Amino acid sequence: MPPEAVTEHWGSEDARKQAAYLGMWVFIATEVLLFAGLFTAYGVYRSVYPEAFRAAQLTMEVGLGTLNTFLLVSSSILVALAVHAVRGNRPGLGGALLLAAALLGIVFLGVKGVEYSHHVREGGLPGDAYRFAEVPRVGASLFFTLYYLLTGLHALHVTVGVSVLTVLGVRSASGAFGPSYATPVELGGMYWHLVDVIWLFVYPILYLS
Amino acid sequence: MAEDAVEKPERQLGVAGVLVVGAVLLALTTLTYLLHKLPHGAWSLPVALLIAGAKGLLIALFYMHLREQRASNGLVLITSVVFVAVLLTVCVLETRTRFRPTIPPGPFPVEALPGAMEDPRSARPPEPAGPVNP
Amino acid sequence: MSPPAAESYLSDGRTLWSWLTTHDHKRIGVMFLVLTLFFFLVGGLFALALRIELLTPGRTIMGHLAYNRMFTLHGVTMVWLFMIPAIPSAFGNFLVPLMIGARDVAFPRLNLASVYLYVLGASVTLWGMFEGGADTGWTFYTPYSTTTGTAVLPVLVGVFIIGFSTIVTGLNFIATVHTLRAPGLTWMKLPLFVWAIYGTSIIQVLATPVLGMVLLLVALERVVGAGIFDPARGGDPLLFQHLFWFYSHPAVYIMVLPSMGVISEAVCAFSRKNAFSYRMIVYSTLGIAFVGFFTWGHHMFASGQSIFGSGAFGAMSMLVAIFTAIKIFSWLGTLYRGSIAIESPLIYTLGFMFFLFFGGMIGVAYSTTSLNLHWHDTYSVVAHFHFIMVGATVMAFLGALHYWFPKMFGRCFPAKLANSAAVLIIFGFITTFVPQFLLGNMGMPRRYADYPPHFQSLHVASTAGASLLAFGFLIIAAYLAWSLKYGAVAGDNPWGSDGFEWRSASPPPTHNFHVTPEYPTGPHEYAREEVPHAA
Amino acid sequence: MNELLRRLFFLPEQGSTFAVKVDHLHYFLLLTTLAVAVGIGTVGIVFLVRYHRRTASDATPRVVAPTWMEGLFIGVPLSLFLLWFVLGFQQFVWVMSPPQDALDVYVTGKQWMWKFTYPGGPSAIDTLVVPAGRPVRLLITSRDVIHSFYVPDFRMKRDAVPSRYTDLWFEAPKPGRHLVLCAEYCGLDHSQMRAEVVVLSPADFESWRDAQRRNLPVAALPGANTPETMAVRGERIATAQGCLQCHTVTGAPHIGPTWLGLYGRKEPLEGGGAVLADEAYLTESMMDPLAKVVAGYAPVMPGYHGRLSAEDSGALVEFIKSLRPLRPGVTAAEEPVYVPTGR
Repeated sequence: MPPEAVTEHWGSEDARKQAAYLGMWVFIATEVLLFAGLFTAYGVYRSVYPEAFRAAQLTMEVGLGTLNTFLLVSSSILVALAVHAVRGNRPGLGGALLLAAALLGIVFLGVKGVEYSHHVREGGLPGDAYRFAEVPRVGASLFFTLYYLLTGLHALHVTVGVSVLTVLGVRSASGAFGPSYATPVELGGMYWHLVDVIWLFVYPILYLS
Repeated sequence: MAEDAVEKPERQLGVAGVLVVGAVLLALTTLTYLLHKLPHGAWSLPVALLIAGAKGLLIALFYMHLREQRASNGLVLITSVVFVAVLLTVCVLETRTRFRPTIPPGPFPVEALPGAMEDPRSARPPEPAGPVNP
Repeated sequence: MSPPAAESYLSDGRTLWSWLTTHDHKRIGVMFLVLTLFFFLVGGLFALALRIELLTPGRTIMGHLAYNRMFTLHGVTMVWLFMIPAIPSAFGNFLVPLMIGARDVAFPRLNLASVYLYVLGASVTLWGMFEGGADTGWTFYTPYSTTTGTAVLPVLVGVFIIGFSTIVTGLNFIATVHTLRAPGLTWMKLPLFVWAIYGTSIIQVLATPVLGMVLLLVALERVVGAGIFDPARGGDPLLFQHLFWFYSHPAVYIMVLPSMGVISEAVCAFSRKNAFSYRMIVYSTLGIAFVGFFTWGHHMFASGQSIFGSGAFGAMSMLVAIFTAIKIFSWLGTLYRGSIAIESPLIYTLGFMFFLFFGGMIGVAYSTTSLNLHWHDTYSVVAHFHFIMVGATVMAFLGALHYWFPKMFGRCFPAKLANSAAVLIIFGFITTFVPQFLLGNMGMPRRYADYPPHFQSLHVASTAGASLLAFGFLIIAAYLAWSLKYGAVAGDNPWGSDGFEWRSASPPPTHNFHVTPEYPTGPHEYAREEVPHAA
Repeated sequence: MNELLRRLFFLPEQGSTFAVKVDHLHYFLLLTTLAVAVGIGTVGIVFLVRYHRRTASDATPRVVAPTWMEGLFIGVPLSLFLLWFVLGFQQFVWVMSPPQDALDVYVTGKQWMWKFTYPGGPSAIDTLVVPAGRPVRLLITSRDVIHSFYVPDFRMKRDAVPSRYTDLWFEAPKPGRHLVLCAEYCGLDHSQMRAEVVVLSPADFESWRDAQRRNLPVAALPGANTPETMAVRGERIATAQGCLQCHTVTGAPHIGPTWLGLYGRKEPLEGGGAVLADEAYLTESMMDPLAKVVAGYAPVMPGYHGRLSAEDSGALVEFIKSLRPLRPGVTAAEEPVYVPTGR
């Protein structure tokens, strides 16, 4: 029905790509601000209850946390390689790398689950359920509540990310993407890197110092 | 901005570049962990966050392709980070500068936590403070 | 209803299904318009009930609990179901692609999704209303909101979902303005309405997630006792206020910035002049969008916030006020030496400028911190934000509705009747809200179902004004509904406006333009030759 | 002039030293606003008349604001705003910094009443008695949700936040009575959470406080005639009858069981069995205390049969009913001892 002179939805390929990237970045900005509330709560309560937070932090399992950090960073490297492979017209390799990254994500979730089960056994539960005899101080329950909120929300993002990577990996392996159409892989990769970067900030404040 | 190309393919990383950045990321992660092992004091948090920030910057620039894209995309990220920083800093500063008894937990003793209540449910108010549906 | 143009977005598929599955930004805009108007009616009925209850001290028509629920629902409905989506989602969706010469917004499917998210969120909120409704006020202050026995949860969840709709709309506009401008349409030629929507979108995407998190924390506190804001666990209720206002103060600008965009368009179109200072309006729009984020603590001067915090937030609030002042002067300047057509949108524009100025100046007074201690949480605040929200935003909304009614539906409305209704609305508004300023000065706190008798006379005056307002809205609803079917055919550009949206047919065809227009100049360049100011 | 403007703007009486200061800023600001508003309105109308559309094709010139005018539009309001801010913030700092010699009074808000406690006694419900001409510092807290202590005549308010103290100070120059309202929405009867500040001359204040400390009934307060609720009346009776010498309202057991959360509780009885502490049991225990003694307490309570009217005992039951624990953490905390730690 529309006459010939009407331009296509995207005036140009450039516009399509830029809209995709910009949209993704705006989405990432909203994700960053979603976590902002929790980081702020952490900052305020840490400054108010320094000793309780320190004591609670000393009971965290740094080994598992560090393992998880390495898992996510490695998976990020795999995703970056996958994007490179897809852009270089090797979607099969790209798909395999994406699936490997998703696998690392699943391992991450498993480690997280082990950690949670330890906390549950010790009574390091959020809010009302807090019954952790080792750190009975006021404020420590806030630390644990924030711990669950931060890692829980992050784990939710990891779960979404794993699903996205799996779908992209399967589609890439079946040849859906290539140098001319790599945008979904790039965007999915950006999302996964975001999940990684958020963890890079969660890790030191909860486990290290 | 319109003259600015959407993508600058010459800035894309090769496999070697991806691996080098990855190696730096892994090295920084190890560094964070090792610093944690050393005896550390008040500076440990800022240092750890600085390293995390460096890692985040590397990932954003190279893995998230900011270096290959228009400046406006980076501006979006910077804006969000600045807003988080402002929210966090202002809230912490405001809390710390209050009239002393207004800073939590206030001069009130808060209940001793473990074993204080046998049933965690008892910590909830026995009934809502407001009226229940009439 | 048979649209005058042979081929328009309205005639492109007439089934309900074609509307429910449309990706056309214009149809989505119209859907939002219908939905927001419905909730404006709902919220307005709540308001009327509140005003009737306040006619007398003690019980007039409802008890305390009913009153508390009613003002909460009035606030929730008006803020999240009407104000925030009204201009950006309805008029923004309809007009932004038209104004920038695009076929549609950047992500049409996401755009449709935002309608359904809104409907879902609104339904959950409505369900909460039928469950009895929350009685927390729209601010959900803890620890009251975490302990009260009313149906807070569905309202929290509903608002949470609507937040996603807002974010999606904002994301869409940002991507649209960045990537879909027609060739030759540079940033500094963009219509001011587009700038306003762009600024609004920045706020929407950056502020709304924080609200989502806050609501989530309150919901978790209610459901599992998370305890982040629970003083009994060492938590801090003031932190809730910080996080809440970090969203909700910028949200005020989500409500008012688009209306400033509408006024910038209308004042140019109806005085047939270019904007007096285009760049000041643009920069102040962006300024409001950014500095508006750093002023949230001026809602907390009396809350126990530190002196340092109050000082910093007070000073920043003064800066934000400047941006608004600049705009008002620029609009006034635009009228100078124009050819001013006295049509209903222009009447609303004049009302808008006056109310925005007055309400804004009271906001400046609050930012002086010391005066705030008297006015905080009194009717003065109620009057202040109603001056901005009703006096400015609703006036602009009505102005937009009248200005773009021919654009959207291809019909004219009875102009004389519209002018009288506009005057009636402005008069009713003044009668409703000026007494509330005085009540605030007298010290009447807000959210009072009952009040000491010495406040009564002003309350009666305010209720009388509210009934005038309600009458005015009824008239408008009646003649606009009538005009949809029986109004005179408008033609493509009934106002003779040089706004970019008028370059397509009215109502526009599905893909907006048969030929992509060219943009040698910015919008509203009516004059043929440049005349220096002194002339 | 002051009086005229105060009435013009519907401001209430100036009951504190701060009110006088802040009202002057108020006049300055509102008069400027009104003047500029009139100016804008006039300009708008003049333009409307002078430049209204005459023919459908009026030509208009292209007018663009010169830079100097833009600068003026930014500079003039900005300097005015900053001037106001500086003036206002000076007052704000002054009113937020209590003088050293202020009289301290603890204020506790709870749904929906105000309680005032003087260090060393006494305490009062819904009536705050203060001396004229002396700074008074209120240390405000809440038992349940956020309230806000608002005295329109003083032009000031401060939120009462649970589990912490906020402070507010004022100096009332002359004796009088001022309405206290709750300005932060706090639930069902928010609008009826009222109290009164009674300002007495210093001599009257001292004699009032002495009388209070010697445990005279609250009704002796000069001019106190605020209507009491049953629970408030119950608290007065409990004090007057000496109930509170053996029963605490804080959750701590004393000679007798605490009243906090007593109502509706299953109490184990001395000699086995249990009883639900309802109206019937509470009234029975006042009249015939030894009939059912709670396990772990000595049977030492005197009977009040004949010493309490039916109304009084009803009021006492209402008072006990009103003492329900909202949060274990808060209620266990009694009136905490405030240690002035500076700011």
